[in-house]
Amino acid sequence: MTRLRINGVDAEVRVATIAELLVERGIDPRARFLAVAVNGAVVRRTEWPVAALSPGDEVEIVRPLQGG
Amino acid sequence: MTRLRINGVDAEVRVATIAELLVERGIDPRARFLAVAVNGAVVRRTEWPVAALSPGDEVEIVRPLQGG
Amino acid sequence: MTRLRINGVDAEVRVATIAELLVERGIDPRARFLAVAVNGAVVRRTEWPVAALSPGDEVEIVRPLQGG
Amino acid sequence: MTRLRINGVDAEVRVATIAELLVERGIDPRARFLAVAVNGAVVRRTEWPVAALSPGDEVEIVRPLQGG
Amino acid sequence: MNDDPLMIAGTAFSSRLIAGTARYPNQQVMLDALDASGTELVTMSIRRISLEGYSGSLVDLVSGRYRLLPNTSGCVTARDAILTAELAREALDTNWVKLELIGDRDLLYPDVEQLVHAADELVRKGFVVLPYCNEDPVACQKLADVGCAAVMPLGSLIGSGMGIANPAAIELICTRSPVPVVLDAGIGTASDAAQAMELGCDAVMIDTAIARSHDPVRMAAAMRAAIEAGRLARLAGRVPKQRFAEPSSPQLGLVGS
Amino acid sequence: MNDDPLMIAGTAFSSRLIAGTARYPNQQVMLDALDASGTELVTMSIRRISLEGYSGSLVDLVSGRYRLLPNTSGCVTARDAILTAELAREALDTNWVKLELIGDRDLLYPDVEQLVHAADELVRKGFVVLPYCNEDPVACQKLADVGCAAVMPLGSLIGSGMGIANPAAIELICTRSPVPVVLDAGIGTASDAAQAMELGCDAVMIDTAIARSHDPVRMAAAMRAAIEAGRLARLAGRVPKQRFAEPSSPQLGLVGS
Amino acid sequence: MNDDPLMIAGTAFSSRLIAGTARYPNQQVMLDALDASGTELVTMSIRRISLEGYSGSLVDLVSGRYRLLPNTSGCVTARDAILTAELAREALDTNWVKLELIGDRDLLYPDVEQLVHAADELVRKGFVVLPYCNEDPVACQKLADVGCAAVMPLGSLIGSGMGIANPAAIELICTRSPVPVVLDAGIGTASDAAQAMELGCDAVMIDTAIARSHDPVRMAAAMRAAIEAGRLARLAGRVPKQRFAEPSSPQLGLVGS
Amino acid sequence: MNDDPLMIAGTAFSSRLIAGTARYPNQQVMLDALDASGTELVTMSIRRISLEGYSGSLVDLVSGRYRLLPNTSGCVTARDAILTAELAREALDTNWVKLELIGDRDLLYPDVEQLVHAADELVRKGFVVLPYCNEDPVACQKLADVGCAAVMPLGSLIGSGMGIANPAAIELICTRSPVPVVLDAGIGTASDAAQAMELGCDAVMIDTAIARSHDPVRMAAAMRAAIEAGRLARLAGRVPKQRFAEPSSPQLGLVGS
Repeated sequence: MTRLRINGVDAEVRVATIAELLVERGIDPRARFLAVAVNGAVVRRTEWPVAALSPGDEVEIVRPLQGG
Repeated sequence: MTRLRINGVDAEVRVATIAELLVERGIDPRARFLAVAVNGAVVRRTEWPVAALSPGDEVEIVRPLQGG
Repeated sequence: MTRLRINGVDAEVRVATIAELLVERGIDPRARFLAVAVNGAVVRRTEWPVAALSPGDEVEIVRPLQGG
Repeated sequence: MTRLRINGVDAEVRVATIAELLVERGIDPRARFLAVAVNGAVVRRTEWPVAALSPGDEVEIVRPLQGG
Repeated sequence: MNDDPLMIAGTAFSSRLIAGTARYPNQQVMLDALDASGTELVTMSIRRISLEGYSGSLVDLVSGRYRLLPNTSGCVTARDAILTAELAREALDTNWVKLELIGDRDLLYPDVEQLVHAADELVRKGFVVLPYCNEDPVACQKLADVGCAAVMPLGSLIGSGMGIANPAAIELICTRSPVPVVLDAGIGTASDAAQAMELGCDAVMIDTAIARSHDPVRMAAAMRAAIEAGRLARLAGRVPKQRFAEPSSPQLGLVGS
Repeated sequence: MNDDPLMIAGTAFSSRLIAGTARYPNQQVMLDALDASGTELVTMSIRRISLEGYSGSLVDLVSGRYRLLPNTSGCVTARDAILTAELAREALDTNWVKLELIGDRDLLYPDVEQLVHAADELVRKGFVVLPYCNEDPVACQKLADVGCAAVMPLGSLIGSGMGIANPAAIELICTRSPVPVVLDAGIGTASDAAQAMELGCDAVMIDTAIARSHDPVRMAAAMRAAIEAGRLARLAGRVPKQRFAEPSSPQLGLVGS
Repeated sequence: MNDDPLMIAGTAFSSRLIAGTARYPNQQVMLDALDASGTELVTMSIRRISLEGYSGSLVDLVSGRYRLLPNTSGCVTARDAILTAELAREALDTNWVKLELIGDRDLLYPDVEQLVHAADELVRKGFVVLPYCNEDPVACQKLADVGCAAVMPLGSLIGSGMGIANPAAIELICTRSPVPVVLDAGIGTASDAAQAMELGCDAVMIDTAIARSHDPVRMAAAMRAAIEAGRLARLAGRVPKQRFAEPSSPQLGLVGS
Repeated sequence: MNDDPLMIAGTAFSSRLIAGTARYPNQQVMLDALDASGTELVTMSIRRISLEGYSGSLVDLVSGRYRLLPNTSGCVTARDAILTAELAREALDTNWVKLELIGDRDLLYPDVEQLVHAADELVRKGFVVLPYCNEDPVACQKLADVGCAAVMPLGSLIGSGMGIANPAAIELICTRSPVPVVLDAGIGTASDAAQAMELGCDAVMIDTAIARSHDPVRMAAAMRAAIEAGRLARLAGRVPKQRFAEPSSPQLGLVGS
C-alpha cells in the first residue's frame, strides 16, 4: 500500500505507476484530454506506464471543463 | 337651505355669505392664510362678509401646505 | 406683362398659365418630381396647362434635394 | 584637487568635507532645509564638518521646491 | 447680502438654494434643515382645507423667516393652475408663483405647451412667474419671452434623485437664457447641486434630496456648501480637460537622474 | 479641530484637502489660495540645488503654517524614490512622504509593482508613507498590508482635470480599505471633489485644478466648500436613485380636482 | 422580409435604419453607402428650383430603390411646414413626411408647441407624419394622440455626433409610446446606434454620422450591423448589471488548492 | 478569412470575439451560441477529475470546431497558475493560455505584480500567454515587454455586466500597446462590445453576457454583429463630436422663406 495525496485528498492505494493509479481510480488511461502532475511537475502521457509513485507523492489528475 | 359644491363636495348649508359659510364649517374667518374662490374666481377677504352665495355655486376654501 | 413673385423674387412675365411660366423659366413642364404652389396652395400637375396666373400671385416652384 | 560628481555633474574641487564643499559652491552650510547624500546615503547635517569626501564620490545636494 | 447675489425680478437673495418644505420626517427637522440650508425662499403648496396634521401652522413658522414661493403642484390644466396661483396670492399675500403644469401624472413631467400659455396669462395678471419646465431651450426661450422671471428646467424626474440627466442641455439653456436658470427636480446629492452651478445655473431648487436623506439637517448643510462651491468654481474658471498628463512638480533637478 | 477630523497615522486634521504648492502664477497667489483652501497639509518636491527662482524661500513661508508632505515626484526607480524620501526627511525634518514611483514618464502613471516594494522598505525605515497609486483594489490592499498610512489612488491622469474616470473602482477601494483613501490626481472642478468624498474618500489632494484655474484663490475656496459638502452628504446618507417620479407636494386636496 | 420587421403605418421594413441623403462627398459615395446601409427608407428635402449641382437627378437615382421620406427641414412656421409637406406629396407622390419644425435656427431644436399643431393638421390632410421632436415624453404622447405614425426624438443636437445625451428619457419614451420610436439626430458612431436600439427604439435615423465619416460606405455597414446588434440584444434580454463580481469558470477542483 | 483578420502570435482569426464556455443553461444552447457568435477561439478551465456532469465530453464537442484557450481561472499564486498552464498544455495539446492570477477572491481582480512574473516564466517555457489584467497602461506595457501575445484588460468586474468602467484608460492602452488588446470582463450588452472596438480594442472576450442572457443564441448573434460594427466604425473614422448643431439638409431655397 502506498500513501498518496490525490487531488488534495489523502489515499492509500496499491499501485506502482500513474497508469495503474488511473485504472484503480476508474479512469481509462487512454482517455483523451487528461493530464497528470506529480509533486508540481507534469508527467507526460507517454511516461504514465513507467512513472513510479512514491509514498507521499502529491498527484494532480485534471481535465478541461467549461470556463470563461 | 342652499345647495353648494364646497371643495368638490356637494353640501346643503343654511348660510348667505362666505363669512357665514366659513363659520358654519368651523373655520374662523379671521384666521390668516385662508383664500376662497367662488365659481373659479377669487373672492378677496374683505368681501367675505357681504359676498352672497347662490345655489349651485362652486366654492373653494384653501390654505397653504408644505410643498416642493 | 404680369407681375408675379416667383420663389420669393419679383418678376415681370408674359405668361397666362403655370405651364407657360415653367417653359418661360426654362423648365420642362413634363419633368418629373416638380411641384408648384400659388398663394400657398398646391396646384396639381394636371392643372398647370389651364391654371391662370394673376398679377401679384406668389408662386413656388420646387423639387426634391438631398436631405437629412 | 578631488574629482567628484555633484548633482550629476563632474567637478574638480579642492575640499575635504561636505561643509567645505557647500561653502565652495556658495551655499551657507547653516542654511535651513538643505540635505546632502554621498553615494546614495544621506549624511546628517551634524556630520558635514567632518564627513570626508573621496575621489569619485557621488554627491547630492538638495532642498525642497514647490510640488504637487 | 453677499457680493454675488441672486437677482430674481429685482429681488436680491444671498442664498442660491430654493428649498421645499415637504416630505420631512417632522416639522422641527424641517425648520432645522431650512436653517442649515441658508435658504431665503421656500416653496409651499395650496390645498383645500381639511383636518390634516401639523401643516396647519406651517406658514406661521416659516412666513416670518423666509420669502414664500407657492407652487401649483399637481395641476394638469391651465385653468386650475391659474386659479391656484390666484388663491395663493390671496392666501399668502405674494404675487410670486412656482408654476407647475403637469402633462403626465406618473412622471410629473411638465406640459410645455400649456405651461407657456398659463405663464403668459399669469404674467399679464401681475404675477412673478417661475415655471417648472423641461431641459428644452426653445421652451425656456418662450417662457422668458412671455415674461417669466426665471426658468426652472428639471435635472431629472421629480423625486428620482437621478441628478442632472442631460448636462449639455442644461448648460445650453444657461448660456442662452435671458432670465435666471434655476435647476429644479432630480438633485440627489451634493455633487449634483455643485454640478448644476458649474453648468451655469443661477440657483438650485431642492426638496426630496434634503427631506428624505437619513440626516436632513446635515444634508441641508451639504447642499448649502455644494451650491456655494459650484458657484465659486464657475466664477473661478476651471482648468480645461485634457486627455494627457501634465506634471505638477518641477521637471528638473531630480535626485539620481 | 472639528468633530469629524481626518486621522492619518494618528494625526488629526480638520481639513480634508491636501494641497499642492506648484504651478501657481506667483507665490502670493499660492499663499492666498492655501489660506482660502483651509488646508493643513501641503506637498513639496525635493530637487537638487540650482539657481532657480522664488522657490528658495518657499519653505520658510509655508513650513510654519502647514504640515509639509514632501513627495518623490518624478522618480522612476525604487532606489531614487527611497533616497529622495530620506533626503526629504533630513531637509524638512519630517518622516511623512507622498511616495510617487512613475512607470510611464508621459502618463505619470504609477508603477504598482515597484511602488509596493518601495513603500515596504520606507515603512521599515520609519516613514509615514502615503503612496500615489492607481484605482486597483488589490494594489491598494497590498499597500495597506505593508503598512502605508493611507492610499492615494488617482481619479484620472495627473494634471488632466478629467475628474474621476472610474467612480465604481474608487468606491470599491473606499469600502474595503483599512487605511484612509485620499483621491489624488485628476480633479478638475468642485463637483469632482464633492463626488470623491461622496464615494467614500477620506480626503482629496489637489494642485493643478486650483493653481491653474483663472482665479486660484476663489477656486481654493470652492474646493474647500466642495470637500465639506461631499463629506457632509456622505455622512447625511443620500436618497436612493429611482427611475420613476415621486411627488413632493401633498397629493390630496388639489384645487378644482 | 426578416422575421422581425419594423412596422410604420402598416408598412413593413426589414431595415431599421432610416438614412439621410445629404452631406456626402459625392453622389456615388452616397449611393454606395445607402446600399451598404441596407436602408429601405431615405429622407430628402424640398427646395425651390435653382441651378444647384448634382442633386437634380438625385431622385431618379434613389426613387426606384428606396421609399422616399421627404422632410420639412428648415421650416420655422407651421404654415411653411404644411405647404412644404403638400408640395412634397405632389412632387414625390408620397403622403409620408418627416415633419421638422425648428424653434431655434442655431440649435435646430424643435418647437414642440407648433409641431403638435402642424402634425395634427397634416394627419387630418391624410399624411403619414413622422415628427422630429425632443426627448419629452409628454410631447411624444401628444404627437401620438394626434395620429402621428411614429415619433422621432433627438439623441442630441443635429449634426453634433454627441450620441444619446439623455438615455433615461429615451428609454422612458420607448416604454410608453403607442407608436414606433425612431431615434433622430446626434448619432456619432456605431455604439450610439446599438445603444438606441437597446433602449427600446424601433429604428434609428442617420445622416451626418455616415456621410461625414472618413469612409461613409464602411460606416454605413457599421451602422447597419450596430442597429441589428442592438435590436438583437434588446430581444435577447441582457444580463442585469451588478456591482460585484461573479466567476464564470467552475469554483471547485482548482489545481493545488 | 476576411480582409481584416485579428493576428495573435502569428495566427489569424476572422472573428474578433473570444467566447467563454461556462454558465450556459445547457450544452446544446452553448454549442448553438458559439456557432451564432462566429467565434474561432473559446476558453476552457482546467479542473481536477471528479464526477461532475456534462462537462466531461465538452472538449470533444468543441475541440474540433474551435481553437481552445485554456485559462488558469481561480489561481491565486504564480505557482498554481504555472502548473495549471502546464497541465492544460498536456491535456489539450496547446501552448496557448489565458493567464488569470487573482489577487482578491471576492472581486476576482488580477494581482498585477504576480501576473507579470508568472507571464514572464510561462513565456520562457514556450507558452503563448494572454493575461487577464486591469486597465493599467504600465502593467500592460510590462506584460508586453515580457513577451505576452496580447493583453486582456478588464472592462469592469468579471460577471458584473457593468460594461467599460474606464473608457479613457482602455483607449490609452490601445493607443500604446505593442500587442493586441482584448477587452476582457464586464461586457453586459452589444453596445458595450461595439464601444470596446471603437476605443481601439482588437478583440473582445465574452462569457456571462451571452451565457446568462435570456436568449444566449440571439445574444451571441448580437455580440457578433456589435463587434463587427464597432470594428468597422473604428476603421471608418467617426465624425468629431461638437457641442453645436449643423444642418444636414441644404440651407438655401426654403419654401416661403
